[in-house]
Amino acid sequence: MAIDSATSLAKLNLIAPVLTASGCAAAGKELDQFFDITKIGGIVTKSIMLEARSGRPTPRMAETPSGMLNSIGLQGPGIDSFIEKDLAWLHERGVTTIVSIAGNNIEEFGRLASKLRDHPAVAAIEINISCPNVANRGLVFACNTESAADVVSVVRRNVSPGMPLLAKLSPDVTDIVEIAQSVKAAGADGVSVINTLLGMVIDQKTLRPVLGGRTGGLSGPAIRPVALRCVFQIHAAMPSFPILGMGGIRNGKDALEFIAAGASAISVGTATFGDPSAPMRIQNELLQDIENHGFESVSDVIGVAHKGDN
Amino acid sequence: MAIDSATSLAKLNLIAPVLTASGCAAAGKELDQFFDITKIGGIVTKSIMLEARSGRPTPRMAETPSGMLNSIGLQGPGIDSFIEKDLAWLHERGVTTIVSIAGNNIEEFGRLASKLRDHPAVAAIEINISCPNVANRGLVFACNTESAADVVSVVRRNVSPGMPLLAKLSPDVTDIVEIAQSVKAAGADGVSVINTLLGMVIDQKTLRPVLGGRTGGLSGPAIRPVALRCVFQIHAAMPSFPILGMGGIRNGKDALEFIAAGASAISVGTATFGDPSAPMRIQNELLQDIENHGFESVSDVIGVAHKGDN
Amino acid sequence: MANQVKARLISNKKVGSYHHLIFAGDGIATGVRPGHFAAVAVGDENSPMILRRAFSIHKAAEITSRGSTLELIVAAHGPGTSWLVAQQEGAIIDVVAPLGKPFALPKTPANCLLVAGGYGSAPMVYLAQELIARGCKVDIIFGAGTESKLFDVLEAKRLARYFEITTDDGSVGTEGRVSTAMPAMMAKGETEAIYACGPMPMLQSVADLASKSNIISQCAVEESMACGIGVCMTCVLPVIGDDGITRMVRSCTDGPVFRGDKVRWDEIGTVPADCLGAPKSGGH
Amino acid sequence: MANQVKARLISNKKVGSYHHLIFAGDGIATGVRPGHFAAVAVGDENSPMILRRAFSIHKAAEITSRGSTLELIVAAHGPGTSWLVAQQEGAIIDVVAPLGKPFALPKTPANCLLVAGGYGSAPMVYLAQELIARGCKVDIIFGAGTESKLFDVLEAKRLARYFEITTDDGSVGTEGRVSTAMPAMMAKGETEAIYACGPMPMLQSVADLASKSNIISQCAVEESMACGIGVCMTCVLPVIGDDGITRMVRSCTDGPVFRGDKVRWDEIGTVPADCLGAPKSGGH
Ligand SMILES: Cc1cc2nc3c(=O)[nH]c(=O)nc-3n(C[C@H](O)[C@H](O)[C@H](O)COP(=O)(O)OP(=O)(O)OC[C@H]3O[C@@H](n4cnc5c(N)ncnc54)[C@H](O)[C@@H]3O)c2cc1C
Ligand SMILES: Cc1cc2nc3c(=O)[nH]c(=O)nc-3n(C[C@H](O)[C@H](O)[C@H](O)COP(=O)(O)OP(=O)(O)OC[C@H]3O[C@@H](n4cnc5c(N)ncnc54)[C@H](O)[C@@H]3O)c2cc1C
Ligand SMILES: Cc1cc2nc3c(=O)[nH]c(=O)nc-3n(C[C@H](O)[C@H](O)[C@H](O)COP(=O)(O)O)c2cc1C
Ligand SMILES: Cc1cc2nc3c(=O)[nH]c(=O)nc-3n(C[C@H](O)[C@H](O)[C@H](O)COP(=O)(O)O)c2cc1C
Ligand code: FES
Ligand code: FES
Repeated sequence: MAIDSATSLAKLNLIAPVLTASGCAAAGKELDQFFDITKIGGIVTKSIMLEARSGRPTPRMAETPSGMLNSIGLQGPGIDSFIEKDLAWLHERGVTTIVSIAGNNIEEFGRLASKLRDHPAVAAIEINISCPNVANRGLVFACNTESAADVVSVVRRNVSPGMPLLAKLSPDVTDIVEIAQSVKAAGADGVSVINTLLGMVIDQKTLRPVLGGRTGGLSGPAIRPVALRCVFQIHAAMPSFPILGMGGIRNGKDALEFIAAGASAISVGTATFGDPSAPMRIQNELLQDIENHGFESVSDVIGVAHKGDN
Repeated sequence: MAIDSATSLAKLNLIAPVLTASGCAAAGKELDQFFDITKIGGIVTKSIMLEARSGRPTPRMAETPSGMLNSIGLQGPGIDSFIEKDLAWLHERGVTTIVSIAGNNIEEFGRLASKLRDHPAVAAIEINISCPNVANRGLVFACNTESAADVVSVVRRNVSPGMPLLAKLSPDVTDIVEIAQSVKAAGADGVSVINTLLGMVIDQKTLRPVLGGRTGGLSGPAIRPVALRCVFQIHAAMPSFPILGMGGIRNGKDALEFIAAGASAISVGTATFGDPSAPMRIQNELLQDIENHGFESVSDVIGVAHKGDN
Repeated sequence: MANQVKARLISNKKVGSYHHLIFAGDGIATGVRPGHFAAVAVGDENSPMILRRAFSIHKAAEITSRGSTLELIVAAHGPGTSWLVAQQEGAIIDVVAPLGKPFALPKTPANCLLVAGGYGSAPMVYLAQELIARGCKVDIIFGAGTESKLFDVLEAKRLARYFEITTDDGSVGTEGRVSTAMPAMMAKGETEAIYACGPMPMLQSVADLASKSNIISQCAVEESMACGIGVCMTCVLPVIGDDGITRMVRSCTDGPVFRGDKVRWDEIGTVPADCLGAPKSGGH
Repeated sequence: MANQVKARLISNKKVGSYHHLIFAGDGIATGVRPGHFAAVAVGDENSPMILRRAFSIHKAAEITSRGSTLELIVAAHGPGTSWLVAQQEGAIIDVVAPLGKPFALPKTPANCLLVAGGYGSAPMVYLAQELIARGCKVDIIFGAGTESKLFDVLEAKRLARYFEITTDDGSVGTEGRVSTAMPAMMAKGETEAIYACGPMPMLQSVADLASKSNIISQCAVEESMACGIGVCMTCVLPVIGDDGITRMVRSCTDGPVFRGDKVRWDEIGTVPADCLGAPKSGGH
């Protein structure tokens, strides 16, 4: 590639603009057999909680038109096992690792953050305040400016000032810009946009919800226009606030739309299920497209869709 | 059909459970060449405003994966011309007509309602408080419990008590149940769920938003899981409050999911663009499916997906 | 009155850059006139492409040895048209036709100039035949980017009194645009009516030249369409009505053929400030 | 180590209720063992079906006259499998293989009983061949709803020491389930190891019968999978680990083959209360 592929999300410098999306790449190992995971921008690991967690009953997924629903329920081994095994492997492998964390309450977020504090393998922390699958009496941190800010503040207090923090936002809100502003004020260095939309499918035979968790998170190309709108709105309101864009990106052209809308980098999620080499493929396609458009670097493209707007 | 196809939305009795969706059937006339529009549940007309309105610049649409964006901007002839021409035609044709109204402000909703008061052709009024295309400094009535309730109250005051009122809700809110509760309290007899989701597509060549209106409303199968979740949530919270369900319904099976989730009737929108006889086809398929499931009437199916839930 | 037909694709032949498709099905040709278009469903019932694609009707025949037939000329452009041209003969495809308002034909014999760009020539031979049947003289100019994008040249040549080709790259005919060739042709043919089909900028130049000569032009426009049948309001453009008022008018039902002097070409893609219902300053 | 291959469909033949597909492509057979599965992309790059479909590998050959080949047996079930079986020979299809953990083979020759339901017989002849090559005796029971849903009967019969068929409708073989035929077969064959592939209820009954006789069973399960490669956590089921602790385990990477006595069959579709990380009462 002739163009400069580097980009940055605040203090986080990336060799290239494509990352995996949390929950869609586990901790990178499985994908490494399909492409060299050190060659993409980085791996965002599955949101990890304090304790081991079984997740939800199956069925945990349903395919929908150009999309899918999942209700995994944040299954995972807990932060200690994660650090010991997964993070150690990623470190040794030399991967730019963004660790996604999720807590049942504000305090847990603080404890998760302090466990990752100064860990040499952690390039950045993505704070998952938006997972709609966690049955917390319907409350999702990301749906309220205060709770969103509270989570970010506690994480900020528990890591060193140089640690880049991304807050992952939910699209299931009346005003996503307001949430982005609140997490910025609370100390986030950028936002990851978007998490899944809450959805449901009903089984044709039983006429009951398909998913064990009844509702699930909608992802994939179906939601791309919504994701792109969210990125565009946040960039329009806060042009210098870095955005990691995601939601239904399936090829380089899709990725280009997000960068043009204002994302500094993008994550590939569901597309990886259909094509395990998707992150690498999409990065190559994107860089080629950017070159074809006559740009010299990724950063030249960020936000160009706003040009001329006031 | 062996089953009883009748259903009702509060005071509105329908011979069958399938209607058109506002903005996807104009005022019925064009569809009448593809099927007998008196044979479906009814026609919901394109949201009409007080004055004639040009709508937004073109391009007004973009196809997206299993969906489409539109930014029509409520183009229409204004209520007087609508009553004189479209409503008169529908009346003469003997169509069950639900008139959708949209105002720039609360007062306009009141004036629209009073113009329709006691009109013999009006079976019900659908109050479009959720159109995301109306550039009203970003404010959408449906995104706030108070403004949503204010609109419904003013319409209620301006029609006779027997006139069925449906409030059409936007999915772009943090808590759609809260909005449903507020419009119920304000005098709505039911809700139409859902309107489009706000989305965007960026042009590959210009790297600018495709739509003349930049953002547009996302509709079609892509959004079906979100629509179904909204219907399910509202029915779970307010089981006796009638719901007109819509969002991405393409065949009888899709429609059945909505009825099972709690809709008393459904609207077919975008599917009509791909298949002009879709409303009639879907109604036939739905009634057949209901019969195949061993139910004796449409009303037996309403909300069955909640059975056993507490 | 449009018909919705599950048609059988009975022929799919590549012709230059285009594919010539022939569909057969009951009622598919009923009521078709030159300038009408058809809307074709692409993909199966689970297709992610949920909207139909619009194509000018090239030919229609109510009675053939294979039943009623309808012919289209399709350029593979994006995923929908690519799918369509890849269909095998025998495929069953849902076609709605005829749609829109056809070309208005002169009531008395007239000297007609037909101008087409690219696949805009698709309906032109059909139109020429109808005009000739009414005693008109027909002259034709076909323009295209390059030779492979010309369609129906032989038929057009056969029917036309005067015939000319322009290509942007000069690969055949005169190098240049159709508008370059029009003035001379209009003089030679003593043109009294102009019919045009092609890209918007071409139509605009044709309409301008016609207006300058006080000749009525009939232009078949191409706007992005979601429904094709008049129910969605996506396909509008600003057109001046008989009352002098500009409205955003549906090209699928009020068009695709419009009088060239009535379309506000410069303002396509905008809502002219004097348009009926245009946003007032500070307004919606 | 799985390979992602743009494979060519070189044969697509209907066999009873199923389609037998043969794919050719570089590396497509590398490392395949009986019990492995393949994940196949369905539809084109714009397909509304964004997930792969999983199929047991029927056969694999690294060297054939047509390069490396991989064979699958596909039942048309929903839109994805319907698309797949409708593909023409010559189609290029993206296949990822081998995936999962294969059947564990006995270290010393043993009497093995292979039990399959429906298309669960797809990997069984391949497995039988490997077992026989290791000096095992192989007995086989194939069950199905009806005759057309039996697959590979002739091959199985040829390889098996004892062979039996059961069908739900009695159209061929013994009327009933495989579990009806198993006890007698186990006695006759002095079964030391059981291999099973088929629907979950069948696997459960096989595993139960095996456990009752203190025989190890190897069951290839079928859970809905989104990724097939271990990154999404959709395909889990409760399995007891060597430490006695139940975990929600990925069937795509830790399976699809599990020891029958380790799977908590009754609790599939739930999260057992004693499972690692299970919600505490009042908890998440
Ligand atoms: C009245 C009319 C007559 C036409 N006649 C012909 C013809 O004879 N031959 C021919 O090859 N093409 C014709 N077109 C253009 C043809 O409709 C488009 O090329 C086609 O819709 C593109 O679909 P796609 O999936 O390949 O491209 P995409 O760009 O992927 O289409 C995406 C969406 O945009 C719409 N769209 C894109 N381009 C156009 C366009 N130019 N016009 C209308 N809608 C568009 C599509 O319908 C679809 O909904 C005509 C269009 C109109 C409106
Ligand atoms: C390890 C394994 C081996 C299999 N081997 C075979 C085989 O040899 N032959 C065969 O015909 N089928 C096999 N299946 C089942 C096959 O994967 C499904 O029939 C197929 O995925 C259904 O896809 P569809 O589009 O037709 O149906 P749909 O129901 O429309 O599929 C919708 C979604 O659900 C998933 N899904 C639906 N049913 C199943 C299922 N039973 N298992 C897993 N995912 C499912 C699909 O992958 C898809 O994502 C196997 C499944 C697994 C997990
Ligand atoms: C199976 C699955 C699991 C996911 N798990 C997580 C998670 O643990 N944490 C998180 O922040 N997002 C999670 N997500 C959301 C994705 O990271 C991403 O935000 C979303 O899917 C939209 O992107 P996509 O359409 O490219 O998948 C998950 C998505 C899927 C499909
Ligand atoms: C082109 C278009 C125009 C629409 N216009 C209106 C409208 O005027 N008023 C309204 O309440 N909803 C309008 N809608 C929303 C639909 O009525 C419906 O709520 C939405 O499209 C979801 O249903 P669907 O997926 O079946 O189309 C419009 C939708 C489309 C696609
Ligand atoms: S395309 Fe729908 S109104 Fe013209
Ligand atoms: S299918 Fe994704 S982890 Fe098993």
